[in-house]
Amino acid sequence: MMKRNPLVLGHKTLKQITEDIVAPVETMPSKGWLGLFLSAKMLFIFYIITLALVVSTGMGLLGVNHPNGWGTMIITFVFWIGIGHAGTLISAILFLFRQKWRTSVARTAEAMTVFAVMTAGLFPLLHTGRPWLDFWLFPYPNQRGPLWVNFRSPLLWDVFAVSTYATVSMVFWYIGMVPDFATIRDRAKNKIRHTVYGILSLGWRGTAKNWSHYEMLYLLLAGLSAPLVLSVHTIVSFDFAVSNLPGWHTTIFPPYFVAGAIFSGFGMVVTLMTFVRIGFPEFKNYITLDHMEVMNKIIMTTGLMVGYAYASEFFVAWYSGNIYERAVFINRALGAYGWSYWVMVSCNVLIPQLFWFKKIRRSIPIMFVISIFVNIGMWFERFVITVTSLHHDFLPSNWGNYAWTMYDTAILVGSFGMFLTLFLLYLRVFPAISIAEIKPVKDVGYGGGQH
Amino acid sequence: MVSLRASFAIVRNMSKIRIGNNTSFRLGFRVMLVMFAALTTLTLSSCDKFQPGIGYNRGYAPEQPIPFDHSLHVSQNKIQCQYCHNQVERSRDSNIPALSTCMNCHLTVKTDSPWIQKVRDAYDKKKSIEWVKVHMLPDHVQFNHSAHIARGVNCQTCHGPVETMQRIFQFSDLSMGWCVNCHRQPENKAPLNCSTCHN
Amino acid sequence: MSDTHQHDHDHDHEHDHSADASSASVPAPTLRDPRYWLSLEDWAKDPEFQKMAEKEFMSSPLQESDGEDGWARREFLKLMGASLAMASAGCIRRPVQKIVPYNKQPEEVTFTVPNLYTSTYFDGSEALGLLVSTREGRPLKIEGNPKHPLNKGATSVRAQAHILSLYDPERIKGPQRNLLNKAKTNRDTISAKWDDVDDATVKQLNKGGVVVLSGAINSPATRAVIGDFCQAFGAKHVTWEPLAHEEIRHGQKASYGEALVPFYRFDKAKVIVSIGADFLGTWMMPTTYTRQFSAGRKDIEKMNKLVVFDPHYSLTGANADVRIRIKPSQQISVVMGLAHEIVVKKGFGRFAGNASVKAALEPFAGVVSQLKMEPALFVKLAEDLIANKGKSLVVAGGLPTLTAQAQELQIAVNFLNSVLENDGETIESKNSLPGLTASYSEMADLIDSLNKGTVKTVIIHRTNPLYSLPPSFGFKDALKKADLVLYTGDRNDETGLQSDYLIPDHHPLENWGDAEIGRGLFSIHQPTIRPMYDTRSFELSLMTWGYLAKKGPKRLQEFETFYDYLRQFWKTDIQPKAGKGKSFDDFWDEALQDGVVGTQASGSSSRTFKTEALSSVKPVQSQGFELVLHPTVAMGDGSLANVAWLHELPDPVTKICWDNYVSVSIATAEALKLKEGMLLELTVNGVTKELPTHIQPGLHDDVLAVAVGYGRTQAGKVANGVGVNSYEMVGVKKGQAIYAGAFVEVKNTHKKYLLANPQGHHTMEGRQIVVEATLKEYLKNPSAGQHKHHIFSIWSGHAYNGHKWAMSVDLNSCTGCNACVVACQSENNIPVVGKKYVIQGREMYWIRVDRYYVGDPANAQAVFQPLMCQHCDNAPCESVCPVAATVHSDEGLNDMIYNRCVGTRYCANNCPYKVRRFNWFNFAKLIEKPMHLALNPDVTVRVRGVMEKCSFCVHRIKAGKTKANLEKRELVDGEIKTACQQVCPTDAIVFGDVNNPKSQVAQMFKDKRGYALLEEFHAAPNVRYQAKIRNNDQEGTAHDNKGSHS
Amino acid sequence: MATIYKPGMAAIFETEEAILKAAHKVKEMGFKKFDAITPYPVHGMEEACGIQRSWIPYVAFVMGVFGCSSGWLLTWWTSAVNWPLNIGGKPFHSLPAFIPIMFELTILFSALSSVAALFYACGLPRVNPPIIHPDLTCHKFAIFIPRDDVGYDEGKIEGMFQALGASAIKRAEF
Repeated sequence: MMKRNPLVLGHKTLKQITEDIVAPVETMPSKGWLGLFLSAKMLFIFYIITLALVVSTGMGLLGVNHPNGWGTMIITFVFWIGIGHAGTLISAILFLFRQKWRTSVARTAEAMTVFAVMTAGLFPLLHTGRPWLDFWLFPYPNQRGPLWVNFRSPLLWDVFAVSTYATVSMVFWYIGMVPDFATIRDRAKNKIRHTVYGILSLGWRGTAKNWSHYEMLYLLLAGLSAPLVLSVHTIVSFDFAVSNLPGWHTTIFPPYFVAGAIFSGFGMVVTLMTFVRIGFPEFKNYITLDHMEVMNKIIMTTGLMVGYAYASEFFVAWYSGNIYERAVFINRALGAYGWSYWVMVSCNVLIPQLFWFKKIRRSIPIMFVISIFVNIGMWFERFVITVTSLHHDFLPSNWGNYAWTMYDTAILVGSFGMFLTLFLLYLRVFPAISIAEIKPVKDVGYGGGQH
Repeated sequence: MVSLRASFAIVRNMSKIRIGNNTSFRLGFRVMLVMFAALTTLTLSSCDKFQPGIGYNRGYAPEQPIPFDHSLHVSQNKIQCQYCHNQVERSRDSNIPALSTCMNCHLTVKTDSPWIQKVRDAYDKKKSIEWVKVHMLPDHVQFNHSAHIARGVNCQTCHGPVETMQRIFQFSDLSMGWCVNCHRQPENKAPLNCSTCHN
Repeated sequence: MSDTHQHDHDHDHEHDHSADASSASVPAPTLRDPRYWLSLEDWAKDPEFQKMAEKEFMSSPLQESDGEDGWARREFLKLMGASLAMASAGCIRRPVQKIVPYNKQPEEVTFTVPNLYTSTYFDGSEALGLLVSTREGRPLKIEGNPKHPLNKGATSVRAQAHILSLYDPERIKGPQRNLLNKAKTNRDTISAKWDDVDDATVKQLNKGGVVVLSGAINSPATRAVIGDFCQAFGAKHVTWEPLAHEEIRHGQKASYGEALVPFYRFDKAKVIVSIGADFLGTWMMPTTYTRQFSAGRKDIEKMNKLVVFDPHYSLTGANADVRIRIKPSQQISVVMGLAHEIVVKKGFGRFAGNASVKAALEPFAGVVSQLKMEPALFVKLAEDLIANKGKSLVVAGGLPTLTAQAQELQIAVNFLNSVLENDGETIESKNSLPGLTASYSEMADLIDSLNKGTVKTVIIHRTNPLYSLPPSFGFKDALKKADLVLYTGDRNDETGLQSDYLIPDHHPLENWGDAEIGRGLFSIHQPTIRPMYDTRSFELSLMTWGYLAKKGPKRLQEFETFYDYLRQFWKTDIQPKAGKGKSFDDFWDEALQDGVVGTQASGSSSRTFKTEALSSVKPVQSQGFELVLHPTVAMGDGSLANVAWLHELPDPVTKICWDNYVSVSIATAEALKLKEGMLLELTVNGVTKELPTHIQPGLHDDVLAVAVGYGRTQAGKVANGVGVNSYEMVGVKKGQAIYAGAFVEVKNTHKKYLLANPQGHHTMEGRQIVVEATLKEYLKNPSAGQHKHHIFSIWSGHAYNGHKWAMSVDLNSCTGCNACVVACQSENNIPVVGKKYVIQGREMYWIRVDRYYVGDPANAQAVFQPLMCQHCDNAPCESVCPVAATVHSDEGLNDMIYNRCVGTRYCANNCPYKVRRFNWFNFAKLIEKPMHLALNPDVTVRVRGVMEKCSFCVHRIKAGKTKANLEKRELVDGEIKTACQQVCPTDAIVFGDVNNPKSQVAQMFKDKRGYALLEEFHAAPNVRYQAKIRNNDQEGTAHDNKGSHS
Repeated sequence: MATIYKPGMAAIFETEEAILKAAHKVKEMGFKKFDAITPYPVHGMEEACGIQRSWIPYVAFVMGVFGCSSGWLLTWWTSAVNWPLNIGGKPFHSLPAFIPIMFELTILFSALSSVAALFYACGLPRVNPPIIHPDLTCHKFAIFIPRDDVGYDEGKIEGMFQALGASAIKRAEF
């Protein structure tokens, strides 16, 4: 159906496209944006203060305890990392599959990725007991013998995976923006703007030779990012799967986590895109209802996938005949934290099924609400995985609940402050849609002028 | 230090790159380069290949309340280390001799020296001398002198040519790498467990 | 004894000089580089950057460690790494430290090498031989004296913990005077001078009417001093303890004509019946009796049988082979019922034909029907007792038996023992315990005479009646009638407040003394540190007054110190008894060396029981809820309440810490709509108290059990306001305190309250955790109750040549007494976290004792399992640590390196046993001076944010190896003992080298009962457990009616 | 590193079709060093200007292999050679556990190096390159023929450009 409906509405000329997309960068911000930005910034500052308190006083401020060695920070880390997947996925995998509709959402999705990974990346660093020694996690020569790191630890794999992912996705994002920076540079009226974007554009000229190298590189990065994005969440899932805790020690985790990541990622993309459409009405022509609908379809499908994962976990727990495994899963559904499990199931599996109806798929307010539910559900998925397995493991004498404190709440909420601050800034400073990529597809769907 | 110089070299060369004629841009570009250089330095700097024993107080030779001269006592007067540091074979720590030990000789020897008189006074007043500690290991390191002596390790191996020192100074950097490199030598048959030194 | 101010230069000076730590790292600022970008060298030297670097990489820990505090430097040094890696050129200097050598080297002091001193500990009913290890003149750890015939190296929880009371910051530093106003309530406290105190006292003493009120005293020398003093001033000596054993003395008097507390021989008994006597936990001499009891179970084929009629869920009940829950009013019925069964029904024993006996027993014919047990069991018990005549033992005693009929109960028990011919066999009357003379009736008399005004001066020593004597005795008002009250306590506590002068006694660890632990068994009590404050030993005070008043026998006046008196006393009084044919100096040295001389009196024979005594024994009517007050293993009578270790120590049975509470049965809880922790209002003897509820499986439905020893008001920061003072609920009858059986009215307030319980869940959910089998099963199959898993590995694994350290824990011996927990805490500098954090799950114990209930909850049995790091060969914790902070040593140890740990807590998550503990806060910082003197310098004090766990006492292993090395010899098996093993009264824990086939642990590993916890995970632990065997004539264990292991 | 700018002739075109046509023509005229400037990658431009396939993939591959092997060397040397530690009873060289590291390094090296390759190939980063016309990054297209190209004749070229319907023709440095 993407063949029939136009990707860009309103017969835009090249000039119009440029002007539409560059508008937010060149005009003064609206009151609405300022309001959002300031509140996000306040939240961000509050977040920084909270983290400072936790780091300077001790992990004990959070609810983590014995036996729940991990809590909010790891939960929220996995949550953000998951969100950080849709971006690369849309731009890389959809690019490889030559999905033209990706062009208008890819840029923002990548931005979301980068910021989500930044937000996530803080947690593993700060959740350690002595964050000021985190550099010990890197294998560098030292005066201790030298004493190296333990490459068998999933956490070390994380260090490599997440940092690689952050670097590559940032590069991918930036390279994509270089020609557009050039556009802004050439349109620039004043010197500073010209200089800044001059630096950012690295002096891009757009000759045919450059373009041919450029396209090849873009293809390469896409090709590299695709396995990378899959590997990263696989490795994150190893943090759990490689341990021997009942409820963690499962082979299904890698695909399950990746599906969940795509799911939550698209959920977040839909949330943000609705904002963008409201904030910048002219973008409605580029981020059309069709785009939103496609993403909703993906949400629905991946929702089914995670649903399948939940179900199969229980089946395996029962089928394995392992009493510890069984106990954990029975406790998961019916125990002290049963409620969180059912929140997760209803938000992730049941509610997205509404997207079977075209009306709902294409209704902005409804899809917005659903996408919010998806975000909530996916946070609880990580909560369920982390806490319900830890608090009920092998020796009953160890069992104990997570001691949630106000600091946990502060950190969870504050992380959104960081993310939104960065995202809102991005909307103002960078071209939110790839100008150079949207132009070639501007006529797609107008099939030979018959309309 | 090498690493530092290396990185400055990098910075200078890089800033030579021909980059148009926009000063504000050049500034920005240089700043970027400096930051890059800073990063490389920081990574290199923690590498002992580049900076042997930095910060480990090798050569630390504080002034002592009494200018006790080891070269005099050991080389000229041929006093064994263990005569004063008499617990080194039994104890984890090698002791600083009690004043009574000094007085064994100095009741009669060189009694006119003002320093000796100082010791004498302290001794008579049942006081002590506050020596400045030279060799310091962190508290999470449990070094055992007696074990090493029993293995036949010379004092000099770690403390250097004490017999020639007029004022005692830290000879080895006492870093973990320094310990381990000796423990590693197969001929020493020394344990390499973490709990050998840390518990 | 070297003086504490002479410091170990490795350890203590960082306290004094760590102030420099924070400042030491800022070098002099240099000129800035003119260019617009700084050269990094200058940049790094630039003070601002320094500050920045410090803020970023040091401040957080440094801020929280004030310069005064020793941990500052620890933190600082651990941070060197960080600061170096960043400001590499900003050479950070070490803080300057000083080394202060001795003026004259004391002979006995070798730095870092502990000196061991023999000593004793007496808590009012149990006396223990101790070995106190001191380093550079300060005691660090208290252990049992292995040479001591009774406790043989084991000690009690409190004996170990009382080292903290030595370093208690709230001890008073010298004599004080309480200015009391007319109403004799405290107006103000001022410090006094010894001379003034002595003058005032002597003046008053000369007026006569003097009473020395003390706790039980088992020191012959002290008794002699008091005797001399009483003689000098015509004074009277009253001994009183809240946990007195008076009922036994009265019972003995009534039954055999002599008032004494006999010595019981649980090791000789094959069948043991206890009625409310918690001899494994809190009654009389638990450590010694636990040793005896477990000795009788080592040979499993011939293991003894313990039957407990338990008025509350005591530790003894938890270890019973057969436990029957009763209420206090049934105690007499049980004993007399058994007697009836044996004497009348079975017609056994020398009283079989006796008409008066028959008459006395008749009323108890049908008691079984009232008990919650099947009659067959009761009959079987009777038969067992008969079958084991002379090799059985029936005991009753302790607070839960102090009903109005306490004495009658004792008579009944004595009768039964006489019938079974146990008297003289398992009960040694010739070997009675000399120390246990405390008496409530004497106390009552004292109160009378105080009220009559015949007593003018009271000297109170080692007892705190205004806290622990039931107010219904009216002691407080009576005491106000005295003209002068002197109190030797170490703080201005409940009693202190009511006394005119506080004349602080030395702490036991600062004081000379002796002890007569059993008849003819004399121990020495050595000081282990020079007195820290301006205190004076109680004995010396008495001697001083005698000297000043020129009164009393010569020896009271002539000696300048109590030490001289003691030495003289041993020469004249002890040596004749215990050291014949030696020169006194040899005898004295031997006493100091071994800590004990002489042998226990033997030759106890059966005594004739006075049958007429039986006539007083009548059935008891009971009504509604009955109160049971009981001491706890940790707190005892509450005198050591200000020791935090004791509060944090979970109760062996309920596992609750930091509170006392009222235990109610499950059924009662339902009836009263009570939830765990809900506040319940108790009204008894007109006193009303609100206590949190603990729902206790296996409790009699009519019983409400409350622990004594809590609710101190003047003990100090730790103890004040923790729990409720239940002594106030005690009633009085004929000068006797009624601790049990009183009728209680209850009211559910429905108010919520949080009890701190470190154990999360109390049943095993059918998992193979504590393997248990009945004796019958065991005799059929030695590894009964175990489900073995098929285990394989795809890799051969690492080889362990040389030593391989391992531990074996015999669950059949372990009684769950918790001594190991405190030993570990004291040895490894384990912090106390407090109630709030225990509730949040942040307790720090390296070894803990898990208690699981098995069988029918209403009548649950208990099993215990000490759990410490299992030192797995395939340690799951190691493979997940990103920085290799926990790795395996080539001797099979799972090393945890604190200074490498960054605190990801992944290892704790991945540990199937969850034995790893994380430093959530900087607990070390909370250690208040001089408490830090109790820290063990051989074990690193952990900072915030690092993981810690049991190390198999690796520092002891290293010390042992070094010792052997210096002495040029091989290690001997058993030479290296872990702290928990050393203290264990049951020898349940065995540690050693499994690669040495002759070692004890290697033998234990071959035991058929042996199994590894969670074997199927193939973590390959180096700790193995031996299954528990229950000698209860059952075919199967209580496990079987819970879900079995698939 | 920056390339040297050369003077030459430039023509501005308004449409994609025009520029493609022009490019073909210029190639037929036998010019070698000319270049087309477009705001976005125009389909078919490679053929039109006769540009060979980019060589960046080879860089990516080689560096990928290098990354992978360096990952393996690092893990093997540190944990099995330099300081072998018994960790969790696992072999010193636990290859399966090292695979994630090797994989990530493969991706990292190959991605970054191919970006570097692009920088080299396109002479980036470069500041204030001479701009023929600011709209060339927006909606206009251009062809530039440097002076040192074979058969460079301003008159002829100008005529050709007009014939191709250039909206503007100018001498420029590029």
